[in-house]
This record gives sequence, C-alpha cells and structure tokens, in this order.
Amino acid sequence: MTKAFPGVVANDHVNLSLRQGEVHAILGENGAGKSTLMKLIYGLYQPDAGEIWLEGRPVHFHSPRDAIRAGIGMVHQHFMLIPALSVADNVVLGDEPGKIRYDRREAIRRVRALSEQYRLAIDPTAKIGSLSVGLQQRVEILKAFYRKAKVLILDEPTALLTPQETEELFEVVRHLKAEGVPVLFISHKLDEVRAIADRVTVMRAGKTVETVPVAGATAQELANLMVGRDVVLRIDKKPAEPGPVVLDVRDVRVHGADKQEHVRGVSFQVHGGEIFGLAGIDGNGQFELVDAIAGLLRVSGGAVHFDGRDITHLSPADRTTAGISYVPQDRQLDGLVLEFDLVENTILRDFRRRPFSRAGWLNRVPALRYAERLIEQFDVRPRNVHRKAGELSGGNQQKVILAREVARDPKLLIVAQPTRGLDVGAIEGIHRELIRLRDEGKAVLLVSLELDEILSLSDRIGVIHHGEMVDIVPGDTATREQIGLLMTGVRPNGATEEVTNA
Amino acid sequence: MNSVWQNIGRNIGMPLLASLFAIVIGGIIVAIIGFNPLVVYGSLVSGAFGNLYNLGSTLSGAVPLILIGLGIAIAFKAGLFNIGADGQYWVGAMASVWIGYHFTGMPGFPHILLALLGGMLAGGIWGGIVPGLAKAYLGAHEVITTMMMSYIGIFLVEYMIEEPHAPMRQPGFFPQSPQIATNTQLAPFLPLQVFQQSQLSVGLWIALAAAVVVWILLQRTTFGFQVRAVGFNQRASRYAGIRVPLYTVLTLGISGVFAGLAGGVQMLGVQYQLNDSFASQYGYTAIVVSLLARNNPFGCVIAGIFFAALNTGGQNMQQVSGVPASLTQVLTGLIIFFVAAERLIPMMRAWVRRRRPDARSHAADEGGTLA
Amino acid sequence: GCGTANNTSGGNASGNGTSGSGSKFKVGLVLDTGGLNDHSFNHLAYLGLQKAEKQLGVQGEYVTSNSANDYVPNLTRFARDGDNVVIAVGYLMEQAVEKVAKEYPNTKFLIIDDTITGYPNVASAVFKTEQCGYLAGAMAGLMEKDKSIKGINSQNVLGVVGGQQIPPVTSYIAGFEQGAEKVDPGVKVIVKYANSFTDQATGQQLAQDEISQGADIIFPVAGGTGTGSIEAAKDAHVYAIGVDADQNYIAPSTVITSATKGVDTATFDVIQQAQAGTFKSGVQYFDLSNNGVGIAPPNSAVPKSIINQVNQIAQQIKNGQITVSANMPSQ
Amino acid sequence: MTVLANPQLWAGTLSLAVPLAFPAIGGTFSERTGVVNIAMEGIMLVGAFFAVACSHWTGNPWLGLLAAMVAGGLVSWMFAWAAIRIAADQVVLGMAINFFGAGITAFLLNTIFGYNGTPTSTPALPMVTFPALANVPVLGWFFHQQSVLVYLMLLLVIVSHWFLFHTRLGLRMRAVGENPLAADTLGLNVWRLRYTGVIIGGVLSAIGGAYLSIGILNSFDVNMTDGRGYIALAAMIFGKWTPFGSFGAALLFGFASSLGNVLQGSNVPTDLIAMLPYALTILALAGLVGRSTAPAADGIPYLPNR
Ligand SMILES: Nc1ncnc2c1ncn2[C@@H]1O[C@H](COP(=O)(O)OP(=O)(O)OP(=O)(O)O)[C@@H](O)[C@H]1O
Ligand SMILES: Nc1ncnc2c1ncn2[C@@H]1O[C@H](COP(=O)(O)OP(=O)(O)OP(=O)(O)O)[C@@H](O)[C@H]1O
Ligand SMILES: [Mg+2]
Ligand SMILES: [Mg+2]
Repeated sequence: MTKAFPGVVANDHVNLSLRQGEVHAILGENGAGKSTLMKLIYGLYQPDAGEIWLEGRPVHFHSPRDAIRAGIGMVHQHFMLIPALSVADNVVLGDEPGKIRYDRREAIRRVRALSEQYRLAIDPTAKIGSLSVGLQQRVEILKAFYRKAKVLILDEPTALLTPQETEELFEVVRHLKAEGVPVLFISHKLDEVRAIADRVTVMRAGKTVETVPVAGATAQELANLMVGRDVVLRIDKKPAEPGPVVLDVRDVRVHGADKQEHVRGVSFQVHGGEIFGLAGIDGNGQFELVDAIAGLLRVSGGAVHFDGRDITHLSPADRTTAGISYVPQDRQLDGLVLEFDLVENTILRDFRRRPFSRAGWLNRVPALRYAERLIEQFDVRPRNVHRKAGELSGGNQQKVILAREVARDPKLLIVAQPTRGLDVGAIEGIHRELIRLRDEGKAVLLVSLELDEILSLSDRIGVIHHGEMVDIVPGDTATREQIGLLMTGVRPNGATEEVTNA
Repeated sequence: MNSVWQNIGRNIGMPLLASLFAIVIGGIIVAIIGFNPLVVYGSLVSGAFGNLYNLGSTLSGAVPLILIGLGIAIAFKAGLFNIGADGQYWVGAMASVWIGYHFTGMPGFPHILLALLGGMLAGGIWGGIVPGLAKAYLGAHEVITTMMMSYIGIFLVEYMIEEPHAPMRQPGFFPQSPQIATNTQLAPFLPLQVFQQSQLSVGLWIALAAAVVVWILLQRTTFGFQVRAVGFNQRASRYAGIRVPLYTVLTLGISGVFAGLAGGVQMLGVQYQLNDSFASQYGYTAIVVSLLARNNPFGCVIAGIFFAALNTGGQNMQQVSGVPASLTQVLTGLIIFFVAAERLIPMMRAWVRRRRPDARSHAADEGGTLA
Repeated sequence: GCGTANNTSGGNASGNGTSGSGSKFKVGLVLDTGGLNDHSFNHLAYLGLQKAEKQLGVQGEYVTSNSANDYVPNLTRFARDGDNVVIAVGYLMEQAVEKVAKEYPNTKFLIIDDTITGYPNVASAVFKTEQCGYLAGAMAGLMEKDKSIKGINSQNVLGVVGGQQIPPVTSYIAGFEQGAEKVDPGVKVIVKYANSFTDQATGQQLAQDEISQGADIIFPVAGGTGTGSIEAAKDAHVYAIGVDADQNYIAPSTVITSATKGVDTATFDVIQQAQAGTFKSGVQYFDLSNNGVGIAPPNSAVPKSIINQVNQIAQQIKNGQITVSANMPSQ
Repeated sequence: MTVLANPQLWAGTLSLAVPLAFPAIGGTFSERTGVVNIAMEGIMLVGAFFAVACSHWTGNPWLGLLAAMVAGGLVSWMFAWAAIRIAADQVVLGMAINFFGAGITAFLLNTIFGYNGTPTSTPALPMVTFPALANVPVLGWFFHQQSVLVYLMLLLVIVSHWFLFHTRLGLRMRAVGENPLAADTLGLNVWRLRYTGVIIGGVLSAIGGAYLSIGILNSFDVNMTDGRGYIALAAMIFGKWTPFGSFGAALLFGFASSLGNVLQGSNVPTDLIAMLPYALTILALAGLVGRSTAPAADGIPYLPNR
C-alpha cells in the first residue's frame, strides 16, 4: 500500500500479512509510517495505491464504519476520546444499549463488567476530561475490547501503562490469540515486543524493511534493525558530583484545576549536578507538583526556593527568566503552539529577551538562526524551521521542546515524561542529553511513569504516593521491586496506605 | 517563492472563481425575473469602479469596513469573537464628535488628533473594559457581552441627541448634535475635486496605515506574538509565561479601538455630526470582511473594498437597471455564500478527475487537516 | 472613462431643467434606509413618483440607501445621470442635499420633511402633521368622552406607540396630545416608543401594555411596528388610528380613521411644477388648508356628531383660530 | 413594585421569550453537532414569510406553520451543505444566509403582495387560554391568551432536553460536536449527524419566525425579526448550549424586554429604558452564569483525510 501526504510519502509500497492467531509487532522509528499504515487498514485513510485482503477476499474500507463492520478494532495512539463525555459514553458510543432511548445505566453496567474482566480499573461515570492520560489509555483499550474485534490493532497501547497493567493487557492479548484473533501491535519498548509478539515487521522511512520471527532476536538486534545503525540501549554514566542545593521544596501543597488537593505536603531538595527522579503511579500528584514548581499551578501551602531565593509567588515568566526550564507532560496541549512554526516555538519561552526581541519588537533573524541551530543540533526531522509544529510527528515535537528547554542553559531542568512514545534511537539521544546536563552541573528533576527510565537515569529517587513523598532512595542501589513497592504506598518502615489510583 | 504565488492564487484566485459562480447563479435568477443580466452586472461594476467618482465612493465606503474589520481580525487572532463592533463604532463616533465641536479654539491638526484619539479610547473602553474583564475574570462569553454592549452603546448615543434636553443635542427641531469645527473636518484623500465630491477623505490613508500597523503589531512585536499564542492555545500560553487574562482584555480593547477609530474617521471625514439614525450595520458586515480576509490585515483592505463595491455598485444597479434593493441583497448574500464556499472549485476539480476511470490520486487534492 | 467625473460643475452632464427635446423628463428618488416597505414616507414618496410616471409621463428611478454614507453618492449619481428632479426622502439627507445641490445647480432637488432655504434649486416639503395629529387626537378625545360607544371603557386613557423619538414622529404625537387635551381636558395619553420601525412584536406588546392600563384607542406612529399595535387593538376589541396613509385596510372595524401625510401628493406636485417650469425653491408647507395633511374618512364606529365636531376643529385650524405646536409639551 | 403585579408584564415575558427560545434551542442542536450557526436571523425571516404566505394561500395557518418548517429546513440544508460538505467558514455562511433571507423575503413580499404587506385576511394560529392554567393565581398571568406556540415551546424544551441527553441519537450528535474524528473512528457518520443537527436547528428557527408572523399577528413585514436571531444566538450561549438554559435565557430576556415595555411612558428617557434588557443580560451573565464553554469542535469543519 502507498499513502502520501503533502511533502512526505508516509507509506511507500508497504506489504504486511497477518496470520490467524498471531501477534504481529511493527517496529520503526518515529515517523516511519506505522500509524499511517494502521489508519489505512482501519479505513481512516484511503490508500493512494494498494489493497487489503481479508480472509481471502479483497476489501475496501471507505470509512472506519466499514472496517468496524468487517470486525476490525483499533486502539489509537493519539486517543480518540471525547473529553466532555463520561467513560461509559465513550466506550459504548456507536454501539449503545437501548433502542431510541440511550440506556445509560446498562452502558455503565457493561463498562464496569468489562473493566473488571480485563482488570483495567476505571470509574465508568467519570468524565474523560478529568482523567489522567494513563487512565485515558485504559479507556481507549476498553473501547476496542467492547466491540469484540476479529482483528485487533494496538497502536502504542502501553505507552502510559504501569508494568502491572501492561502485564494484564498482555494476558488479554494472549487470550485473544488463543481464540485465533490476530493482533497488530506497535510499541517502542523492545522488551514488550519480545515478550508478546510472534513476528515483527520493521519499517523505516515509510518502507517495510523486513519481517522476522521474534523468537531468538535480542533487543539489541531489533533496535539495530529498526534504526539502521548500532544503538546504545544501556546508558553508562559517571557517578554524580552533587553541588549546592538548587531547588528546595518545603512542605508544598497544591490544588489542581479540579480544586482537589493533589499534593499534600511534599519536601525534597535537588542539587546541582544530579538527576532527581520522581517515581509514582500516574495520578498521585507528581505532575501537579512539577506544574506548581514551574508556576503553572498555585501553591496553596509551603514554599519553593530556587537558587537560594523564595520563588513561591513568582509568575511563570519570572521563574523561566530565573533559570527554570520545564518540559511538560503533554507536549501538544502545553508544550507547543501547534499552529506556530518551529521558529516561533523555539522562542516560545524566551521571546521577551534579547536577542529575540528588544523593547517589544520581535527580531526574526536571530530567532530564525537560533531555531535552525537547534533543529540541527537535536536532529529534528524534517529539517525545516518553517513547518508548523503540528505537522511534525510526535517524537519530533518532543525533540523540539527538549531542544528549546535545554538550549536556554537553565540551572534547573524539569522534565515530565520526556520520552513518551519515542523510538529507541530518540530515547537514547534524549537520555544522553539529560546526563550531559547533569555532568555540566545542572539540576535535573525527572518525572516519569517509566520505572526503567527513572532507574537508569536517576542519582536519587523520590517516590510519591497519594500526594505525599513516601521515601527518597539513592539511585545506584535502588531496585525495580523496591521502588515498585514504594509506589503502592508501602512505607519503608512497613506501614501501608490504602492504594488509590486517581 | 513559488509558494508565495500559490498562496496569492489560493487566497485571491479561488474567491474570485467562486464569486463567478455566484454571479452566474445570480444572473440566472435575475434573468428569470425579467432583467437583462448583462445590464444588471454592468451597472454593478460600473457603479463601483466605473469612474473616479464611483471609485471614490466605493473607497469611501470601504474605510469604516476596513478599520472595523481590522479590529475584529485582531480579536479573532486571539480566539475572540467581537460581534458588537457596531456599538463600539457609534460610541467612538460620539466621542469624536463631542471633541470635534468642543475645544474650538484648538488648531486643526491637534484637534483632529484629539478627536480621533477620543473615539479610539471610547471604542476601546466599550469593547475592552466590560466584555474583556467579564471574559477574563468571570468567563462571560464575549459574543454575548460585546453584542449586549453594542445595543447599549447605540441607545446611549441615541439618548445623547434624542431627548429634548439631551446632553449632545443641538438646540432646534431636529435631534442631532452640533457640527464639528470646520478645521477638524478631514481633507480629501488627494487634493482633487472628485474626491471632495465623493466624500473620500484622508480616512483612506488612515485605514491603509492602520492595516500596516496591525500587520506589524501582530507579526513583528511581542504583543502580537502573545495575542496569537493566546488565540491558538491558552494552556501553552500560560506555560510560555503569558498573562492570558490581561491579553484577553487588551485584545478586545484594541479591537474596540479600531471600531472607535472607524467611527471617528467617519464623523470627521463624512458625516460631521451625529444624526438620529444608526442603520449602518457595519459591525456585522465587518465580521465577514475579516473572516474572508482570513484575519490578514491586507486581506481586510481588499475585502473591505470588495464589500463597499457591492454596496455602491448595488445601489447604482438599482438606479440604472431598476433591480429592487431586495434583490441586490439576495445577490450579495449569494456572493458571500459562494466566496465562503471557495473550496467548491478544487472539490469540483477532484470530482471531475474521479469520474475519469484512470485517475486514482484524488485524495491529495482535498488535503484538509484532521482537526 | 473618467471624463465625466472630472467635470466639476456637473452642469454639462446634467440635463436642462426644462427637459431637452426628445429625451424624457427624468426623476430620481433617493429613499432613506427604511426603504419601500416602511409603511411611511419612503413608500408614499414612491407612490407619488408612480403617479407622476403614469400621469405626467416622466421616467422615474429610485434607490434605497443602506447607510448615511450612501446619501451623497446616490443623490450625485442621479444628478450626474441628468435627472431633472432628484428627491431626497427624509431630513437626514439635509447636508447631503446641500452639498450635491451646490455642485449641480441645474438639477432640481426636493427634500421631504426638511427646511432648506437659500438654494435656488432646492425645494423643501414640510408637513404640518401636528395638525392632522391634532384632529386624530380630538376625535379620540371625543370618542373617549362618549362611553356609550361600544368598546370605549370607563377609563379616560389613550395610547400612542412611537417608532423613534424623531420629529416626523413626535410632531404627530404632539398634535395628538394637544387635540385630545383640548376636547377632553382630563385625558391621559400614554406614549411609548418601540425604538424600531420594523418590530411588529414590540409594537403589539406596547399597545397591549397601554390597553391593559385602560387605553381604548391606540395611535401608532411607527411604520411597520404600528401594524403590530393595530393588531393588538383588534385582538383586544378596542380602536386604533392609522398614520401617514389611510390604514383602514389593515383592520377595517378597528381603525377608526388615519392621520394622513401627503408625501405622495407633495412629491407629485413638485415633479409637476418642475416639468412645467414653475419649480419654486424654498420651503413649501403642506397643511390642512392645502390638503397636504388630513384625516381619512372615519369608519362606522365614529358617531356623526363627533365627525362634525372634528370637521369644525379642522376649520378652526385652517382659519388660524387654533394653532398647533409641533413640539412635545416638554419641549 | 406595582409593576411586578402587572399581569401584562408576565404575559409579555412569556410571549417575547418564544421567538428567542425556538431559534436558541435550534441553534443548540446545530452547535452541539459542531456547526456554528449565526444564520438564525435569516432563517427566521424565511419562516415568518412562508408561514404567512401559505397560511394565506391555503387558508389554514397550520399548513402555514408546516410551510415555514419546510422552508427553514431547506435554507438550513443549503447552509449545512456548504458548511459540512464544502467546509466553508460557518460564520461567513451564516451572515450570507442572513443577507439572503432578508433580501429574498422582501423581494417575494413585494412582488407577490405589494408594498403594503401581506393580506389582512390571513388566518393566524389560534390563541389559547387553558382555564386550568389561567385561573391559577400568579401562573395565570403568564398564560392568559397565549399562542399555541407558547405551549409548543414548553413541550419543545422538555423534548429536546430528552432528545439531546437521553437518546442514542442525541449522544451521537453531541459526540460529533465534541470530537468528530473520534466519532468517525467509532463508525459514526459525522456528516449525516451534522446535517441532522443543522436542519433541526433551521426548522426550529423557522418556527420562531412563524410565531412572529402567524403566532401573534397575521402579517409579514420586512425585517420583522428585528435582530432577534442574534439575540437568540446570545441566549443559546448564555444557556450553555442546553435547551433548558436557552429557554431560561430567553425567559430572562423576555422578562427584561417586557419590563422595559411596561416601564415605558414614565419620565425615564425611553433610550435608557431600552438599554434594560441588554444591561440585565450582562449583569446576569457576569453575576450568575459564569463560564460557558462551547462544544469542543464547534465551528471546525470535519474533513476526513480520504
Ligand atoms: N495527516 C497527515 N498529514 C501530513 N503528514 C502526515 C500525516 N500523518 C502522518 N504524516 C507524516 O507521515 C509520516 C509517517 O507518520 P506516522 O504517524 O505513520 O509515523 P509513525 O511510524 O506512527 O511514528 P510514531 O512512532 O511517532 O508514532 C510522518 O512523517 C508524518 O509526519
Ligand atoms: N495536517 C497535518 N499535516 C502534517 N502533519 C500532520 C498533520 N496532522 C497530523 N500530522 C502529523 O502526522 C502524524 C500522524 O499522527 P499520529 O496520530 O499517527 O501520531 P504520530 O505522529 O505517529 O505520533 P507519535 O510520534 O507521538 O507517535 C502526527 O505526527 C502528526 O503530528
Ligand atoms: Mg504513530
Ligand atoms: Mg429612541
């Protein structure tokens, strides 16, 4: 199949075959054309050339409606959810219980049953808009299961799941596989691919490179195949040389946009020259905490000191100027103005200062030079600063944000979910960058739902649960099991707390 | 550079082609009713552009539309819909006239400047203070507040001249304000008699300058950068350290400033006094002006002239060919409709291509965004 | 093709006042924003023009203005096209007429409801609508005193619905109040304004309010808005008085009479004068004595005695025994 | 305070709310499916005209009402086609429809019936006073001599609330207005749902127009809507895109207008009284209602990349 967009051939004569009852993984760098291929199969895009055969017959899907009718289900990488509606509404939409009347109670019942069956705990009556992205991921998965597909497409379903949840999902997938349902599975996490897939197809720059059986392939081999060069999967780093305290968080409390208290008195310090990892299950207040440090949420109790100065009441702009950089969790909603081009996005946080502006006047030329330098340095593709940020693939969007925040030469860099949805090559680059910054003596505060990421990068690890700091442990001795336990609220002295997710 | 021409082609060529569509359909309607379409359209075009006098009238009519359209475009840039520019226009007109007939001792130029500034300030207050603050701090939707303030503004101006002892009423039989001082009347656009006759004042220079100013403001200043950021994405704007409420107030205020300036220019350049008649509807027409211009300042100039041409040409059409005013309005509606539906042209091209069995690559042509 | 535009005096372009050989005598009518559907002076002026077309063989053209910006171009276009007479409907065009008349001295202008003087080529038509308003008020007041008439209640209240507080409206109302007061000293006249000449629903509501306060004769001076007021009177089985033209056709048994304003005759007369070469510049008054204003034949609800008394009052106005002010009492 | 005991105030409140509530609820349907609709003014005029014309021709006001609905449906179908299929700017289209509606109705009125308006013999929809309602103390003030459309409006508010929030179709329409791409991936027909919303909106707006022409009167006049379509737009937003909210806003505006009407004729200058409805609306909006957020995809055309 072939699909071209203005300026790119996203899929260039791609071939793929899916056997009864197999889990077939697709691997490829960001922008390789995986999602495009899936959308072609799902009827969301029409191919420019090529065709699809289903059970020995050529089929033509004019819209997802046709694909759904043919029994294809899909979990979308960028969630296809309706924030204003409830979880149950979202799951049953298109196949609602009831005749003319919408039987909302039945819908809730069905969704609750479904969520219990697949152990994806969720409140069916909650509004999507009020859920964390992790919970939204579960809804997206439940939607696909609700429809009982004959063929299931999973486009990065695990990007936001906890290891436990991922394991649950894999249980389901194995179950489906046993029933003969073929599953197409996209992930950037090579371990997952090795754990669940039977065969893997590698895509590069819109072309299918190779299809190989998974059995026997190492993660390293897969990574090299995908990127087309040797990739370093494990990062080596020198021991940290912590300097003076840069960030001092003292008993901070934060209320979120929903007026609920999400952070209940957290204290910790981050030194120059160290990476402080903040681990926790999604929804435990870690993102509100960093939003508050960046000044986007008001602190309702306690104080934040930065570089020896009380910044509790500074505006976001003043904190930026003082030397705090922030890579927010949601790149499309917070990190970028998608309609701006890359030049404007690279100066988004610094347009007030020279050389980008002077006395209220913008200077295009220095901004242009700066943007060109950054996308060169951080390998943003395509290498065109006049593209709108919204036209970049997600991975490249992330690189733009990181480039902007790093290049400001901050004293403190806060990064939330820096590698979400990125391919291994890109992750490698970003991890290197974080370590380089640390070695230059900057303070780095890393928030990630990815335990492996925290463990491999952090010099010290703070674990947050239910808005409170459970414990802070040294990074080099920490183990997965230890942190995983802390994340569920089990305190080092053995006292437990109730486990909550939301 | 190629893309620049493509852009121009798309932004001007397509609407033109689409208008052609409307003109053909309108022509058929007109012919069915019993008029000669060639005469009808001939009179429309010649009435709008046929000679220097008509051109002057068209451009004169375009001045308020351009200025108000610019203001509305600024608001749109920040994601705000200023539907109440009519009231801002009249409040601005009122302030300019008031200053225009007071301070008669002042020399002309500073007096004009003062009068226009007064109009801008009044329009800005009307558009900015209530709707802006209510939006920024209480979340009151600006469509409602600007519309309501518009009605209130018009009634305020009526009040100022209508009651027997109203504050701005000139003693006498007719409810109207005194005339502004002679030396505050704006000079003709160019020192030609024909522009004197057609009421085309230096207001056109002001409108053209305003378009440049708006372009610079939006594209070349940090102010414009922030306005546009707020318009596209409020959350990212907050992250970028922009004070979103402040920019909401400022943007609506500036939007009103331009409507108020339009009122001032119109009073100083054409009407010279307030009369008890507020039928202009500029506020609504200017919305179409800025939208058709895709909120581009220079596009506003072209679209403003386009609508003024429809107006003056339409009236010439009534005079010459006897087409009733109502039919002129129908034609105007059709033309706006098809200009808005400009995508019809590429789509029809795609349809035609799809009919041909060999061609398969049609999708790229429709290439819209998945919003 | 810019030649004509640079022709500053306009004299060459415009036709001769006394109609050139062969070419038709042309009349251009510039309507105000209300247009032909205003149920008022725009429409009446158009009727006058139509009559002139039929009876005098002139060639008439008209245009509806969309805003104050259009007055000058519309007047100019007719003048430049060589129209012999250009008619401006409404006092709002005063400045525009003065400006254009100066530039086209060979074209004759007529402005309705205004008082331009000092221009040899401009005539102004002023209608003493306070006089017909007075008669309407007197008739209403007399009806009000006669409680035996079906539909007249015990309260001594009359209702007026104005379109906008502008002279063409308020002069009617001023006359109406004076006339009613004269024959029925204790009468209460409720005056409400709709602030619109097109909003029938508000016209209806305002009339209903007045009726609920005891008004049993409603006098709308509000163009199309008034249609709603008459409808309200009809539904409530009380009476109404039409305005500008004979509006009895709207509700024959409800509209007892109409205060009429002869914009049509004035328009016709001036065209005729211009054609005949007897055009008189300056202000021409149209009042009861020259039938420029008047009241329409009353319907059967009005007793003969009242009609007679009203006719007497009309006589007194004509011979100057009664003078009616066009200003509202507060003015 | 005697003003508040004036039955006319309350009857007027309800009566003046009708021509706002119908188009406001109509607009709610349209915008809930994601199509910004500011064409209510033009569609109301079209409805008002055809109601009178057909009522006159057939002698049956109910057929007039039907004709209004059909005409409103047709005009909004034209609007929907350009807004949905051609992805034209919806605000510009709306303004185009408003020009068109004002022009075509004036033209037809003048060519068919002349400048004096529609024939006075045109039958109107009946006025109804239910004794059961009219004799209740305060409530009776509202329901004295009201058009049948007043009762239809009350029914409509409830039915459209149920339709939008308690039926499958309603859920789907709202989904399409929030995120058409997501709805598309679930197999919903985005375009068809949007057509449905816009056309329902047009039909309801046309009924609002018919109320003005054959509901309380029996005649059509040029521009007789007098900007009510725009006020209805405000009422819809004020009511947060819900039927009950729209109705509440229409009632508030009806009340304020009626209050202004009743207060007229006192010593307060009429222009200041005329500001009342608009000023009250702003105060109520700022003080009570607060933030209202449009359906997320409102105004954004949906063009599948196919
Ligand atoms: N709707 C679109 N319009 C234009 N270009 C597109 C569109 N969708 C995808 N592309 C481009 O097509 C290419 C392939 O994108 P695709 O989303 O398929 O990548 P991917 O392999 O899924 O990447 P990722 O790992 O980041 O999810 C990219 O260059 C992308 O920018
Ligand atoms: N109108 C457009 N023009 C150009 N590119 C677009 C357009 N719309 C979307 N894209 C890009 O094309 C890609 C297709 O989107 P998709 O949902 O498949 O995510 P993706 O790119 O694969 O994201 P990620 O990198 O996060 O995995 C996106 O990267 C998006 O940024
Ligand atoms: Mg993808
Ligand atoms: Mg008034």
